[in-house]
Order: sequence, then structure tokens, then C-alpha cells
Amino acid sequence: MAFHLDADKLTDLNSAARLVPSGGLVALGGSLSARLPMALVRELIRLETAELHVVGSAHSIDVDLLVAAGAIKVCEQSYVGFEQDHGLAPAFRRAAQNGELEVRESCCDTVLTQIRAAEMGLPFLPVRGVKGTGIRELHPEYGEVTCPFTGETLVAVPALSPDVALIHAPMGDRAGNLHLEQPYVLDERFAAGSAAVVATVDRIVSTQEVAEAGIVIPAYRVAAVVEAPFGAHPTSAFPGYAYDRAHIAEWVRAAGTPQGAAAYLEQYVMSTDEAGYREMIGEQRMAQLRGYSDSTESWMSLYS
Amino acid sequence: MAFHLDADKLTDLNSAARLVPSGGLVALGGSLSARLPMALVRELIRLETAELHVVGSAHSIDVDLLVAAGAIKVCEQSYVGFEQDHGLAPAFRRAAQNGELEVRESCCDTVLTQIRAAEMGLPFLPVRGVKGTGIRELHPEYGEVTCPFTGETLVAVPALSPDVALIHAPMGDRAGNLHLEQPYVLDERFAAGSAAVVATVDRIVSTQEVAEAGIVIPAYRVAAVVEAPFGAHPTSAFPGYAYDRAHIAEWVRAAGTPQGAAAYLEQYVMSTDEAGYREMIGEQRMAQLRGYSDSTESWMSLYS
Amino acid sequence: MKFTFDEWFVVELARTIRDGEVTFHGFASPCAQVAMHLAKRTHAPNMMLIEGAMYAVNPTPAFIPPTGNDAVLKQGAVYSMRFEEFFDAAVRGDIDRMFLSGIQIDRYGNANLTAVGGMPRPKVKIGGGGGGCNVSATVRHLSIWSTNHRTGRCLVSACDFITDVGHRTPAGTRAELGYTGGGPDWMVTELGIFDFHEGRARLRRIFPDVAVEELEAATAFDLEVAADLTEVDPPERSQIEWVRKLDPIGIRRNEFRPQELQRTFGL
Amino acid sequence: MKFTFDEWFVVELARTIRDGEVTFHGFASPCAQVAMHLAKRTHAPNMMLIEGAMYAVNPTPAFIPPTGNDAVLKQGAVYSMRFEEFFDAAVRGDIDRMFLSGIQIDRYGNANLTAVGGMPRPKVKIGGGGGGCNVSATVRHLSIWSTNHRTGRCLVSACDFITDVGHRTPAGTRAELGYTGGGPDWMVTELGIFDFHEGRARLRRIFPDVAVEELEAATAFDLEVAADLTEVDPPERSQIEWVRKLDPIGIRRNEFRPQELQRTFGL
Repeated sequence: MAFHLDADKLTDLNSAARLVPSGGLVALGGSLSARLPMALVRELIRLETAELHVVGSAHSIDVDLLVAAGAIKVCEQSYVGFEQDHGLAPAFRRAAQNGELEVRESCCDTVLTQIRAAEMGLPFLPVRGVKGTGIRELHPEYGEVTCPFTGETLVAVPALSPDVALIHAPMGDRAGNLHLEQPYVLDERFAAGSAAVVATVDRIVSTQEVAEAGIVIPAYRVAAVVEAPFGAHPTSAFPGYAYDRAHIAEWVRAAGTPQGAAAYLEQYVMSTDEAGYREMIGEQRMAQLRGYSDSTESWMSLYS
Repeated sequence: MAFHLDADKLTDLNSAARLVPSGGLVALGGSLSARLPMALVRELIRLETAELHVVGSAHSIDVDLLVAAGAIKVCEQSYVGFEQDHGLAPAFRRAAQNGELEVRESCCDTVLTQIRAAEMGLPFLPVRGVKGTGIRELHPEYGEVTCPFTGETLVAVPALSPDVALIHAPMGDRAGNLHLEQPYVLDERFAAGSAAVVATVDRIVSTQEVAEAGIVIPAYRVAAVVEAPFGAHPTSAFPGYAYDRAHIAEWVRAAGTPQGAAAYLEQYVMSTDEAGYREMIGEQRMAQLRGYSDSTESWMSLYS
Repeated sequence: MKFTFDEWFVVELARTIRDGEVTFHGFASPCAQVAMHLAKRTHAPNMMLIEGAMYAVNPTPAFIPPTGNDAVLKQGAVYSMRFEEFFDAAVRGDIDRMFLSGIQIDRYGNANLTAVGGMPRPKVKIGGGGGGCNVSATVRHLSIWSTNHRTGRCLVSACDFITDVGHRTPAGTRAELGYTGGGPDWMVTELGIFDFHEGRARLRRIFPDVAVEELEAATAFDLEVAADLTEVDPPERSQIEWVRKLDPIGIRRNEFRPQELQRTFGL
Repeated sequence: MKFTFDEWFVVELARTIRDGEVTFHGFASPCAQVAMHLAKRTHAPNMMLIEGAMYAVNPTPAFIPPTGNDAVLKQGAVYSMRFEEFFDAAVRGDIDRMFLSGIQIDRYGNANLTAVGGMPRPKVKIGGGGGGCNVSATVRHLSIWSTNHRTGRCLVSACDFITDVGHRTPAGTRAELGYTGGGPDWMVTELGIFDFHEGRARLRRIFPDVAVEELEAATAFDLEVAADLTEVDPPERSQIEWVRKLDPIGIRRNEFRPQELQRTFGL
């Protein structure tokens, strides 16, 4: 059965990350600097998971770390970078330019459409745009379909059903019910269109508490859930904590060279676990990130 | 612009019902005995609206009244009736058997798919089933499409974009933000795939109050909103009131003959307005229907 | 303990559910509805119960109401599926079992929920098929039932109109139609219980107060009978007690003609 | 009152918005983001402002943060669109205006957000186009901008890679491609402002500290100049005040090379 009906899916990070097969098609939840599944990303790197085909909309340090660790073979995202703030993603850019990474660049709406096809049990769906762009040429697997009513020819994209979707949520219960704040980005669609969700949550709470907050991803889509406090760090997981701009800057600086990227990975990932990671970040910094909502000034001070 | 951006869309029932053109394609919100847009249905009958093409999933007294009043030309629903409780819909059945009504019977999932095509800006979408059924033969407008990847041939259904969706909600604000309780049925999809929503609400509340309850249909899809207390009666609008089983039984009995149906329509629709309708139902009965949640016994007593 | 036929019938529908299955019933199906709640409380605690027109997951309603979308039917559920979430799951094959009925059913399990006499000019226009026209193609297993077998007009040699697909239609087999679901595996009527052998209904169990000849006479298609035909196993006392507790108003009885409600049995 | 070029640039982006339009900006676009909030507070109070990566409707954030999906960006919004709700609206033509940029832009308004040197072996791999590859086809009007015109490498004769479509690509015109959106109607750069005449960029306004020859030298395609070319109208004092109030951290400045931030003007 494709639904996951166990009453208790609480497990540890290592066991959860082992559900992601090397060579697998992996959907990354969240986007940009919010709710990226960083604890799982770090654990996949520790496990030396390799040859991943990752798919998502607009991502940043999750993809960049995985690329730096050599974990990704195919990158099918609509964007990888640090916006106008820190600019290009250094490891991603280097690997793409060196030909070490197959960048099968896509569009948010195309990824949405391909996941929807999987969710709807259809082998393909049409998209409105893409014709006339370079993206079309990057994707020999796309086809064409002619509308039987209007006669117009549209680009057809195949259903894309990830083996696993990695999703971080601020809270969830042991059964796997997850509450997210908006924007949900593609997470709802990934949950429905993937074979399984592997989730981390900042806090495991009672079913009652997650239901009152609002269940966005229901338990039966989730194969495993792990309590990973600050599991999205250095990205945000509202309402819990804002993103750690300084830490992201540290990565971007370090990753300017392969040696720097390797040193970062050694320090923050390979030589430690998540408890050790949080110790390196430090309780004082975590309190600052949690304190974003104390006042507009404290929020702005994180970014000034 | 297709979005409806006016800050104040509060109007009266008559003005709202006039937004439904005779001959128009009309989506009916709610389903079975819950949240049917009955105040609008009654007003459309008073206005002698005609030649409607109605679409929806599983409906009951809304369609049956409109059919009895001669307002419907084409009925494209997945079901019209009163379940195992009161059985067949008398006016609908009679008109279908007499050839006075074109019953273009459909399937919940096909209607969903056709509305989704409109919502997604696509001219068609494929459906998984329908092949081999009589429903396929009832719909010469369906076509076929071959998947460019798997080679399988699927039934293709055209986008269906209603001129107007009639939706009843327990609460909404003057801008048209609507809160519904689950099941939303097709109402979210109708709101997104139709040119406009015309809404009735049991209570007009502040934007703050509807936002706290949860906005299910956003204001910019809504062209007009009317305060119509008990506007779903004799169907339910939880959490406000349960459905009026006795009143529905009265309709089903009356509608057993064309004369009886006409007498019902004269009494409850043509000779009165919504204030008069509520007077006929009576405050005592309305209090009973609102009191469903006092105890399991009071709830059960409505149905025993 | 005395019990009535409607109670037993619900038990037999419940027995078609295997533990761990994701199971759904349509609206206007109180017997299937009560059966699902019964199965969940007895032999199938790990099933996922999707409550008909509410799409509520594993609710524990205080009673069964006469309409499929009364709010009592989501009591105790922490999550309700969106309409499209359910239909997508059904179409892509994530729903294990669905209950379906029909005013006419043929030996392949095709069902007519649309019209006696066919369309567009029906002799009797009935309600319609809800979502069955698509999801009967893709749900993994279908439990079919009828409470009108005895009339002789339900189990027909050919449906006047096919609303939901069984194992083969005049247009082809499920495989030929590209349908991914497994089709009907059980059919329960007020006279007996059928499985499907090579895609055709086969009588496996008969109620003790019914004669095979009587059942055969009420069946318009050639009756196929399993070599090991036996009487239906009696219900357990706890099952009957649960039926009464789950459906105190007795909404399930709406599905039966009065004579069936007169059938009583003892335990 | 003294003001800096980044402030004026935001004002010019805001002026491309008409009151009543449903308007959207992508992520990594702080100038467009501030411009939308500015327009909403000044000349376009009835526009519907969809906040980039949050999909929040008409929020009133206390400040602009350095990333597109910080929760401050939904402050004051009672409703946020789902991701798919926005993209469906954009694809079916319900979005009136979207802001788009690119590392390369050609005279037809095609934009490269993917790679200098093209794919699959880029000379410089940049971030990617987000959702523009589809929605540039269907959104009614596009406001294009660049803060890198002066480099001479942005307004190119042909993009190395087309991520978002303008008025025509080598594969055909918008009409030939079946695209329902109107394409770019304005392009604002740090040197001047273009409209699109017969589908080609045409210089309509020039900033007062820029010479036409200088702008022409920075433009790799043949410069078309409107007969009524004038200087850009100065901003209003209240517009500059709003820019400062809406973006107190000055996130908009991240889009400019240092020399542009030195440009100061007086009112």
C-alpha cells in the first residue's frame, strides 16, 4: 500500500536519511532561505549518499551543500542561489561550469505540472509556455500534444514521481501529521506525488496540537518523522526562527574555493552530528534567531 | 480584469441573482444536503431565469427546485437525488423521463478535471476512466488524446469555465472573503475556474473574523456577496445549522405530482421573499436546527 | 441473541475489508458506511477509513445520519481530505477498496446507477453514479452490493447503461481499457455472496434462509456456483452489538425492502 | 531634498504599474518588490499586490528583508495564495503584470536568467529563471528591468540562452507560439526607459545624467529612439520618502554596482 498507515513513525535522523537511496529521485521541500530540510541534507552527506536527482523550485544552500559533497548527479530546479543578498551559489556554479553536474534546469510551473501529473495518476500533462525557450532544448524528454478540441500544440511534460520528498516542518506528531506555515511552496504537491515523505520537525507535539495548528501534510503520506531542533538552520522555519544570514554568508565565503567548501563540510557536517552542529551555532545565536518576533527592531537587526 | 478587486461587494439578493444570465453555465456549490445555495436558487426562480446549464457533483433540492420551475435546460451533475433517505428527486426524474430536460450526466472526477483545466488555463485534460461506460456515449463533446510518452489513449475532456459559481458560506466579509467548513467539495475549484462567484453568507462579519476562521475562497474571486440568513435552508450550513429533514420530505412529497411541485413553489418561493420564507419556516424550527450541537440527543432527534 | 437481516448484511459487507486497507464508500450507501465503521472497530483496526461525502479520515461519529455530508460524520477525525485529494488518490491507485452498488449489476460487475431503460430517454431516471465512472477503473478492489437481488431486476444479463465498470464491458476487458484497478472481488446481496472467478461473479456463500433455486431464479445471468458453496458464516455477537451502537437510528434499514427487514436469526 | 539613484530607479519601476492591476514580482528582485509596495501606497491603491515568494495578497511589511520568503513579507495580509493558485492564475491570464529581469536581454525582451555562454556548458552559470519560462508567455504585461545596462553585456543582440520569452524568439512570435500574454511593455534600466514598438525596445526616456551616445554604446542591439525622447520625469518627494520608509535597510541597493549608488540628484 502506498499510503503509510503506521501509527508511530518517529525515528532517528540516521534511519530516516537511509530511506533516501543513492541514485534516487528526491524532491526538496521549502524554498530559497525558508524551511529547507537541512538536517537531512547534512545526514545524507554524512552517509555519502550519491548520484541523486534532485527536483524542486527555487533552492539555495541545500542544493549547494549537496553539490559540494558530490551527492548530486542531476539538478532539476528552477533556481539555485542566494538571491540578491549573497548572489550565486558557489559550489553549484563551479560544478555546472566544470561539467561535473548535469543541470537540467526547469521552471517552477513545469515542476508543479510534472508533480501534479504524478499526483493525478496521469502519464503526462501539458504546459502553457516553454516553447521557444532554451529550457525546452535542455529537456529532450519533453514531448508535444495536440489539443483535440482547439488543435493547438502544447509542450507535454512527463509525470515526475519522486522516490522521496524531504520536508522540514516546525511541528508534527509521531504519526507524521505535519503543520507548515505558508508559503507551502511545492510541499503539499510533493507529499501527494512522491512515494514517501521523510520529514524532520523542530518539535514533536501531540496530535491534538498539530491538528489545532492545522495539518497541512497528513500522516498517511509520511514514512518517517524525526525530531530535529533547528533542523532547517541556517534557513528559517517560521514561526520558530528566522534565517541565519551570517551563517549563510560564511558558507558562501568558504565555498568560493573547493578547499573552503571542503573545510566547511568537515567542520559542520562530517566531523559532527546535529547536536554538535547546534553547539557550534551556539545557544546565544539560536536565541537571537528565535527572538526575531520580539520587535521590528530585533527582526531588522538580524539583517542589517 | 478577471479578478474582482472592489473593496465592497455587499449587495441584495435580487441584484446578485441578476448576475446569473439566462442560458448561462452555472456551477452549484455545496453537495447533497449541505451548503446548497438555496436563497439564490429561490431568487433565480422568482426572476424566471431560464435555459441554465448547471454543473456540479452530487446535488439534491437545488437542482430539483430549478427543474420544477423550468429553469434548467442542461443538467451536468454526477448525481441528483435524496440518497437513501428520500430517494429519487421527483421533478428531476419526471423531466428526464419526459424528455423535458437534457441530462448530460457526468462523474465527480470528470467535472473536477474539466474545472481544473479551466483553472489551469488549459484547453483540455485527460481522465483515467470513462472509457467503456455509457457516460462516454452521453458526451459526444469528449475527445481522445494519446500520451506522447506511454502511447496510451485516454479520454480527453474540454475545459469547462462556468459563467458564475453560486456558493453559500456560513460567513464572509463585505469584500467577499468566504469561510467554509469541510467538505469544500468543488467550491474552491469552482471559485478559481469560473468567471465570477456570486455568494450568499449566513452572516456578514469583519475581515478579521473571517480571516481568523480561515479564508477558503478569497475576495478576488467573488463578484457579489449577500447576507442571507438560513440561506442554505432546507440544507445545512455547518457550524450554523443542520439540515431540515422534515422540510425536504415535504418537498419530496409535494413534488410527486407537477401540481404539488407548483404549489410548493408558489407557497415558498413565488409568493414571498427570503424574510417571508424564514417566517414560514418559523423561529422555533430554526432554533431546533441551530441547536443540533447542544447534545448528541438533540442532534439525533432531528433525524429520528 | 436475536438479530435482523440488515444487521447481518452489514457484517458481511464489513468482512470484505482486509485489515490495513484504505477504504472508501460513496454517498447514499448507509450499509457500506456502517460496515466500514464496524470493520474498523473489529477485525480491521489498521484500515484507513475515508468517510464518504465528508472525506474525513478515521472519524468516530456518535451516530450515522440520514445524509452523507452531515458534520457528525467528521467527529473525531483530525484530518479531512480535500475533494480533489481523494479523487487524485483514487485515480492514481492509492485507494485499496471502494463500495459500489447499482440498480442493475451484470455478471462482470458492471453497474448501472443512471437509468433503467438507458439514456437519453430513460424509463426510470435514478440519481447517478457520483465519482464511480472514473474511480471504478482505478481503485484496487471493489466490494459490490445489492439489497434488491430478490426482485429479479437487479442481477441482469446486461445493464441498460454502464455507469461503473466491472471486469469487462462491451468495449473490452479492464486490461484492454488500460484500467489499473483490480475490479470487483466481492459481491454481497441479500441472498448470497459472490466472488469473481475469471472476471465473472461466482456464488460462494448463501444465506441459510435462502434456497439456491430461489437465488438462481432471481439471477438473470447464468448462475455460476463455486464447488465449495456453503452457508454464510454467522456473525459474531460483538459484531451485531457494534452495528447497533454505530447506527442507533437504523439508517442502514433504508436500503431494504420491508420483507427483508422481517428476516430474523438467532445466535 | 537629495536622493540617490537607487531611489529614483524604484520610482520608475513603480510608474510602470497602472492602478487596478494584479501585479507580481519574482524573488531576488528587491527593486521590483519595493516598487510594487511604493505603487500601492501612492498612485495605484487599487492594485492587487502579490508578494513574490510568499504569494501574500496586499501585505504591509514593516521592512524589506534580504530574502524573498521571510515571514515579515506577509504582515498585514489576510490571505496568501497557494503556490499552485498563483501559477494557475498566471497561466490562465489573470495576472496583469509581472516584473522580470535577466543577465542578458535582447531587443525583443527575451531574457537569459540561466547561463552566460549557454547550456549545457556555461561560461557563467547563474541562478535560474524561477517560474518565468511559463508565465512570461501568459501574464498580460511584463515590466522588464536591468541595473547592468552600462556594462555593455546586458542589452545584447541575442541572448546566449532564452529563459523567459519576449515578443519573439527564433522559434516565432508570441502569436505563432500561441502565447496569450502581451509581452513586455516597459523596460527600465539604470540609463533609460524603453517601451516596445512593434515588439522591439524603443528608448523613450533617458536619465538626465546620461548621454544618448553613452547609452547607445552600452546597447549591443541597434538602438531605436522614440521621436519624442525626453528626460525621465523627476520623482515626487513623497515617492522618495515612501521608498525610504518601505525599505529602511536598503535591500534595493543590492541590485546596483557601487558606481550607480554614487549618482545623487536634488528636488
